[in-house]
Amino acid sequence: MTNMSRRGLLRTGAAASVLAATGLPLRAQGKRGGRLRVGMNGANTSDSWDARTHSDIFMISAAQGAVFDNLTEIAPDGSLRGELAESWEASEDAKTWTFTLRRGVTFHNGKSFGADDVIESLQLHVAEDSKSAAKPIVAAITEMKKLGEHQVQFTLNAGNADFPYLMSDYHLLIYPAGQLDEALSKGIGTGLYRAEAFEPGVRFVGKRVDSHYKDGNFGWFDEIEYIAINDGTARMNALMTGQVDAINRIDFKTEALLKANPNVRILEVTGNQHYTFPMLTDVSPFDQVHVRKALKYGINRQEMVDKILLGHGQVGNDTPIGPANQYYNADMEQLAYDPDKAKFHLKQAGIDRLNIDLSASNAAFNGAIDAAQLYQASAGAGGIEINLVQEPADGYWSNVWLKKPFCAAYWSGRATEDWMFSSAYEAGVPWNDSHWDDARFQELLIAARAELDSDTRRGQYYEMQEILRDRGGVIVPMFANFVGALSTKVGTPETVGNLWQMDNARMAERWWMN
Amino acid sequence: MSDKSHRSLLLRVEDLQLEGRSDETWTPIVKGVSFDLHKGEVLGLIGESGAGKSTVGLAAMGFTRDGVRISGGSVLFDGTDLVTASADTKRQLLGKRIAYVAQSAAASFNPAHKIIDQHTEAPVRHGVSGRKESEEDAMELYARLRLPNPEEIGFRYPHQVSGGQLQRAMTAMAMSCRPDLIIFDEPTTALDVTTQIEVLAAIRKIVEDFDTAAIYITHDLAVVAQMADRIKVLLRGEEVEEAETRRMLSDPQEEYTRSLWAVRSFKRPAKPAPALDAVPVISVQGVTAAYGKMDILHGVSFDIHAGRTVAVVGESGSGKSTTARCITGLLPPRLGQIEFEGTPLPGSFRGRSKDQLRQIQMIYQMADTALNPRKTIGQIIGRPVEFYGGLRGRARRARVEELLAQIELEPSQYIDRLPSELSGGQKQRIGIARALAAEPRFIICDEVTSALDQLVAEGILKLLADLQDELGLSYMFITHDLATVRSIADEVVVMKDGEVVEQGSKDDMFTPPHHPYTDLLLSSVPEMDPDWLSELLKERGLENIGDAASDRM
Amino acid sequence: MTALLYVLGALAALLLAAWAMRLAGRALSGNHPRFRDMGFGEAFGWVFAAAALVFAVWLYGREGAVFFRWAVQGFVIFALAAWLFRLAGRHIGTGGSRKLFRAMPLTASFGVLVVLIYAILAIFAGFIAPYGQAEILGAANVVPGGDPALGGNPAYPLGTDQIGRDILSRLIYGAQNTVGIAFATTCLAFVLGGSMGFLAATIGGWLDQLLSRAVDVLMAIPALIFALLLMTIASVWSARLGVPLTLFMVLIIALIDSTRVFRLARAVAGNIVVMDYIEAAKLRGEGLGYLIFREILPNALAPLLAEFGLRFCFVFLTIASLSFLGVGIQPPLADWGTMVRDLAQFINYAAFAPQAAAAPLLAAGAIALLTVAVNFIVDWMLHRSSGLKE
Amino acid sequence: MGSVTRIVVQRLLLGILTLLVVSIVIFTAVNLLPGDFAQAVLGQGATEEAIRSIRRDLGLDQNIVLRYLDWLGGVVRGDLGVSFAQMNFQSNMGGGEMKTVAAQIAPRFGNTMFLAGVTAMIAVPLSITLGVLAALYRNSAFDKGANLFTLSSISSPEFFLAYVLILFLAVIYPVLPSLSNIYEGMGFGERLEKTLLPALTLTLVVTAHMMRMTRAAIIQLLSSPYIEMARLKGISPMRVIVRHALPNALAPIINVIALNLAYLITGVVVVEVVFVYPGIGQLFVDAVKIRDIPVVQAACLIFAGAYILLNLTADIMSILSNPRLRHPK
Repeated sequence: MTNMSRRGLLRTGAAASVLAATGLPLRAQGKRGGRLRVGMNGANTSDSWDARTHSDIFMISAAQGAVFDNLTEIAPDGSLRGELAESWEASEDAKTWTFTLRRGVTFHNGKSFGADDVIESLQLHVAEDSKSAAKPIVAAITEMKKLGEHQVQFTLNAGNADFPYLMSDYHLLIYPAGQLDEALSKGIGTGLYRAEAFEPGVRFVGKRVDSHYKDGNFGWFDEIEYIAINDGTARMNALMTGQVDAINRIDFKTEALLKANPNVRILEVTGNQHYTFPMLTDVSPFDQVHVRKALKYGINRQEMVDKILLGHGQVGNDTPIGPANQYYNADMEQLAYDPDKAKFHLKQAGIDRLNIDLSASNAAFNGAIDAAQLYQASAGAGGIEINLVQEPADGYWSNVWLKKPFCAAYWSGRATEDWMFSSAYEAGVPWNDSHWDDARFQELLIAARAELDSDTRRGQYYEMQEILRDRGGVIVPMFANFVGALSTKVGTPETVGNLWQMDNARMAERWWMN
Repeated sequence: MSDKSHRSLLLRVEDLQLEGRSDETWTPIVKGVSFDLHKGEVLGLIGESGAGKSTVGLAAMGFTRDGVRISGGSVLFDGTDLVTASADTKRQLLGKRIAYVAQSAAASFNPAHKIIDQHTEAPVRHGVSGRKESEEDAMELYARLRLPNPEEIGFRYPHQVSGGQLQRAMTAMAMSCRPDLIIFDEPTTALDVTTQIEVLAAIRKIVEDFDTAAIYITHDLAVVAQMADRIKVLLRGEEVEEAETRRMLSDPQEEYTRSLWAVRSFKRPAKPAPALDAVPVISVQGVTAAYGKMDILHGVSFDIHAGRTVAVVGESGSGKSTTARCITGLLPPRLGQIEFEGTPLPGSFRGRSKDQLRQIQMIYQMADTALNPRKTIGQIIGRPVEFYGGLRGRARRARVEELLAQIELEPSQYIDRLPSELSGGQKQRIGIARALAAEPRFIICDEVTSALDQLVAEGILKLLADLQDELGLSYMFITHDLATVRSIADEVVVMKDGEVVEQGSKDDMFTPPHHPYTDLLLSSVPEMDPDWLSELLKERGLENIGDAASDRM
Repeated sequence: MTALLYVLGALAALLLAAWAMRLAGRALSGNHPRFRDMGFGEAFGWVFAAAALVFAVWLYGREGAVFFRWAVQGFVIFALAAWLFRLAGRHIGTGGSRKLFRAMPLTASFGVLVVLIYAILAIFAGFIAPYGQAEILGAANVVPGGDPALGGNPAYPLGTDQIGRDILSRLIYGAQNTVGIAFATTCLAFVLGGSMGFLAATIGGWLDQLLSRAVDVLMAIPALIFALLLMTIASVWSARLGVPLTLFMVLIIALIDSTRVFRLARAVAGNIVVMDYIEAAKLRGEGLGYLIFREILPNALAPLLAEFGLRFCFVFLTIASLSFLGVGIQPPLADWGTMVRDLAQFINYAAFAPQAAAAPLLAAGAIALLTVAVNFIVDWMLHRSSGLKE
Repeated sequence: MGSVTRIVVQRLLLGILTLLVVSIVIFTAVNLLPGDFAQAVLGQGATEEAIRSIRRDLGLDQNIVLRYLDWLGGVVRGDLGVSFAQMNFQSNMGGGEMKTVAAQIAPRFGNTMFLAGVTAMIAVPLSITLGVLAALYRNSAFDKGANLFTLSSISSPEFFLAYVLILFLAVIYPVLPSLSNIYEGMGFGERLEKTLLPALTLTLVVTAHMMRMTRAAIIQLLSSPYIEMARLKGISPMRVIVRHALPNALAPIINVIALNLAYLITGVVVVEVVFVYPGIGQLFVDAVKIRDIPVVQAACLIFAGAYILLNLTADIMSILSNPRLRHPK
């Protein structure tokens, strides 16, 4: 049963503590005590405990990472384990999923946790008029049934082997049923930390609950304080002067100097977040595969990683599947910068010199303009003349992305391949930013989704990645690392989560004071 | 006014030299002045502007203004040399034993504090008397100085009290510690004649009452004649001569002194009256004018005929300048009209034609504000030449040079200078040249000599008279100085509170019987007779001079 | 608490020393007026200054006070340069300029020197800078200081930025861009605010009321915030019209700043229009243009010029602040405000890598130096013009 | 006193009118901003449907004039409305207690006022004392030194001063915290300590202006005849300045203080960013970022109100300090 979610059948799953009970020891690395102070950006005065509006590290760390729990959670190594769910099982066609819930869990206000809470919390996203950002994830749920006080059954409109993974999404927090108003305004969940103080855009303080089902495994700090520091310099300064113990997103420029400081260490992982240049494959000239290939060969990926990410990243291979994904095809042949091949493909397309507009703004990702300029320079050698159109940062996502035929964009990546593909590569979905509609690709996508055998699935996803590399309409030049810094006083596990910054935003659970 | 030189010596100034800073260097401004002052004696210091009289007056207190320093000599006050004394020592003397009365009381009273608080400050600070005592003393002094409501006036703020009264309150303040010496620095220069006489009387009375020594600084001979026991004349920082008052008046030794004495001799013969049917150049007809809702002029009418000078006299606020503004069109009259050579002029200057504008020119009181400081003389005079005459280039320059010659300034020397490089009298001449450049028929002269020293003023008056004869100009001469009226006017219009009180030929005006107001004005002009004030007071009594009399009318 | 006691103790000691100093001075100099007339406050001032000097010398000798040493050295070098410059000015040049230099205080000659240097840098940036402002060199992100141990490179003494542009070159080009744009903005603000102010003062009446109230409204909105708001709006227009955002910034800051100019111009002109020579010109029948340009403007020039210096500094700082907040001068133009923001990180490492921390301080210092210099000149001009009036 | 009251009432009415125009200007400007709340809040996740739904819920699809009048009506009744973020949150929830803009802004405004207050407590006495001393010892070494120092500090960008202070007082000699993350329920002492560094930065920014104005106003008065008169009465130099010069210099000094206080309340975004101070400036910038019009409007109204009120106060105090106006003839 080891590594069960990595291989073999994906039909069932269980919580980590169950595994522990069955004799697999989970190392208890930390020790209790202390107060963790973290400086983070991404806080806003309009923040609230409503997970439907969460999108940035500050609230995710505070909500999912401390105050609330999901049904499932993704472990640092990328495997899935239960959080409020004890175990789960799927029907053969992966259409019906039954979750058995953990017993004896109480909310911070004393209410005990049960099936109603799950159904009511998920209803927030499923509801017809919901504006939740997670609506696409749960849209497939056609029915939620309470089988018992601690058992829930979900019926989907189509099979989805990844359904338990989806339940770990940071939007899908479990609130107490019947007390939603209170829970949303005061932050009442089942997490390790009770919300002690919360000033939107300023700070969050959590106090460790006295007893919790994760006791002994997670949640070492007595108290945590998250401080909103949007200015990078101030954040670094706070760390250097010992006013916080950890910060997210450091400026790569100062890395060399930072390393010279013995009291600080850098926490760096490569995740799934990737920077892209999508082109609309149904718009001329991008509707020609050869043009797309020419553009793929015209970009110098390594230079981008070196200059835009200052080496803190990994070259991309024009697929959105990154190292943090299960079926990441690490052995696939890497696309390289080759102006001659670019010229060759242009000729194949019957074009002598290609003139195209590339829309970019730093709102797409930090350094997008610089990246576009680099692209402009490297593509020129391949006979492609890129005209850089600087777009206003405001309204970039509404007015440029999905509208301009060739632009810069950003994806934070998804925990599962299907989730990623169905967000942006499935024909007809709203965020399909390359208008991608490849027959074979779509066929594989549907097949893999409900495939419960992991080897078969792997084959399917590898092929999809190759298709995207060879014909896809999105150039993915690089995957960016998540880089944070911590005081040496803070201890972290050997394996740190790479789906998101700051140990998947779960530092409150997983870290400790030395 | 008896001889007091046998009394004990109070102040001895010996070879006092002062330097002033200009352009980062020190240049001498007073080059050795010496005098003695005995207890109870009054010394008059006179001289024209720039003679250094105020600087000497202040130095006699051991005080210099910023940018001035004592470079030599000594000031012995009652045995203490104020030049070398410590700041503390001097502070002990100032206000307590040596007091000061400044030219403008309105500016020298702190606007932020009540008069009485400023009055009691020196005695309380110097420990001469307590606050209560000092306040009572102040009221007594006010009463002696004939201030109205002596019990109450001290509790007002300076701006609530009239200029003449303030000047008397300042004299009282100087007296608050019963000093041995008071420096009066032109205390009546800024006042109207009728007010001046009151203040003079008050000062003289109090100095006599307390037997205080005083230095009386002024440029007005007639005034100093009333006040001083001895007179000292200064010229550009140097002593000219010093003598007992009567002797100085009757028998001046130096030529400069004699020329000063002779200033008032200039007098033009009166012209014959104009023909009855002559059309006046300017005819003011029943003009009533208002600033906002308040009427300032009430039905003013008079005529000015060709080649003649009409003097409009009256105290400040009588409406002289407002009448001028109506004529020029700056203030369109509410009722009545202005006729130029029989043709009514539009009320506002904006409605007048270029030629109508050209015919009426104006010369201002303050040459400093009347000449654009950033333009050369050539530009200032050249502009109307070009604007009205259409002359340009060489023709324009020739005309400017001609005009400069006309006002008796060497063209080549002055044409490229800026106004700041000229003396007061020269600036006023440029003002005249600018008016002449338009080749007008009629010129308004608004107090053109009141800011000038008397010798210079006389020169300007003579120039204006010559120009009138030469060019047949008509003048409207606004002034409060009856001496000026006497020397230049053909006709006189007396105004008070916006109305014409009396008008007629000059000879008629200066021969009794007068309108009571004219009489008051005439009688208030000091004369070069040491006994004039005493006699006037004896004749009329304190009730019938100054503001008191003026207000009753 | 103890710190407070220390401070109080030091203060008491200083007071005592001041008293003793004055007493000793009087006794030793035979009651020389210098000591005789010295107030206690003045004595305290001297003692305090002496103590500060001693402390400075002590601090200078101390290890670790790198920044203080730099500050002192910089101060001395600049003072010396200014002194030499003034000395040269007194002996070289026309009679007029020599006279000007003779009357010049050291601060003003410092100001003139700095402005000259900036002007030269700005005009000849292309020749002076070792690399181009947008030239992307091989090595990105070289740490300033030129110390290879810390990741520096002697070829780029101040390091390179995130995409490998030489910071020294960008600093030099910054003179061209930042100063040039600030200058253009200030000129525009003056043309706008000045002409409106003169019109309001000369014509008066409803026009004056209208303009003054409009200016009131604009001034009631905080300048920086209003600029931020308008810049955001302008970002759309700039993209739509294809006009650089920097041009909009110039317009927006000029508009906001012109309100301050308006007030001053109106006040100054208000004092001038009551002069008799304006009345004389009006009565002559002169037109509005002549009145404003020939009669009023020459006389308003001195205060306006002084204000120009101050306004220039404010505009300069506003642009720097906007750039700091990310909406100012747009890349790839080099600009000091943006550079400070980008390099500010290095300040955190001042404790053990002072050279690295110097980079952002240099860019910010470049801003401060120029504004100080301009202020000094303005101060001197004001002093001169007020001195001439006395 | 009647005329003073009349002037005050006049200015007050004018101030309200100005506020009204300011609100129109800001409303127009905010509505001209590219994108709207729906787009901003949804970001990359903006689908046509979601945007339309949010716009409908917030009334953004209504006529702009109607929206303004609606808002204005609320303000007149003392209701600043509810922020879009709150409204959006509530419309998700369906009912419940709504946190108004006023409740949202109040604590932030309190923080801003605290910072402004601490700064003013340091800067105002300091600059007036320095100004008086500089006037008293004018053209001395002290005067020149003070001039040099204040000029240098006013000539530096705020963030530069902030970083330099952080460098010296937090990094090299760590005596003060560089992070000013104050929050509700914090003790006064701690709050003060955390506020000190930003307050010092702002002190450096505003002192120069006030000090120079004080110095200039007093020096200008020192050449006036009544000061000469006071000196000729044998009054000590300190008393001459404090009793005779200062009361008359009050009007310009009060004006410059008011101007600087207004600046402290409205213009400290940069310092707030650098020190992570939760003031109203940050809130404003955040609100602009997500196009939360009610918050932007309310903040602007407060800014403009503070500016107008301070100017009005300065006017009134100038009037009160001027006996000519206090005691008309």
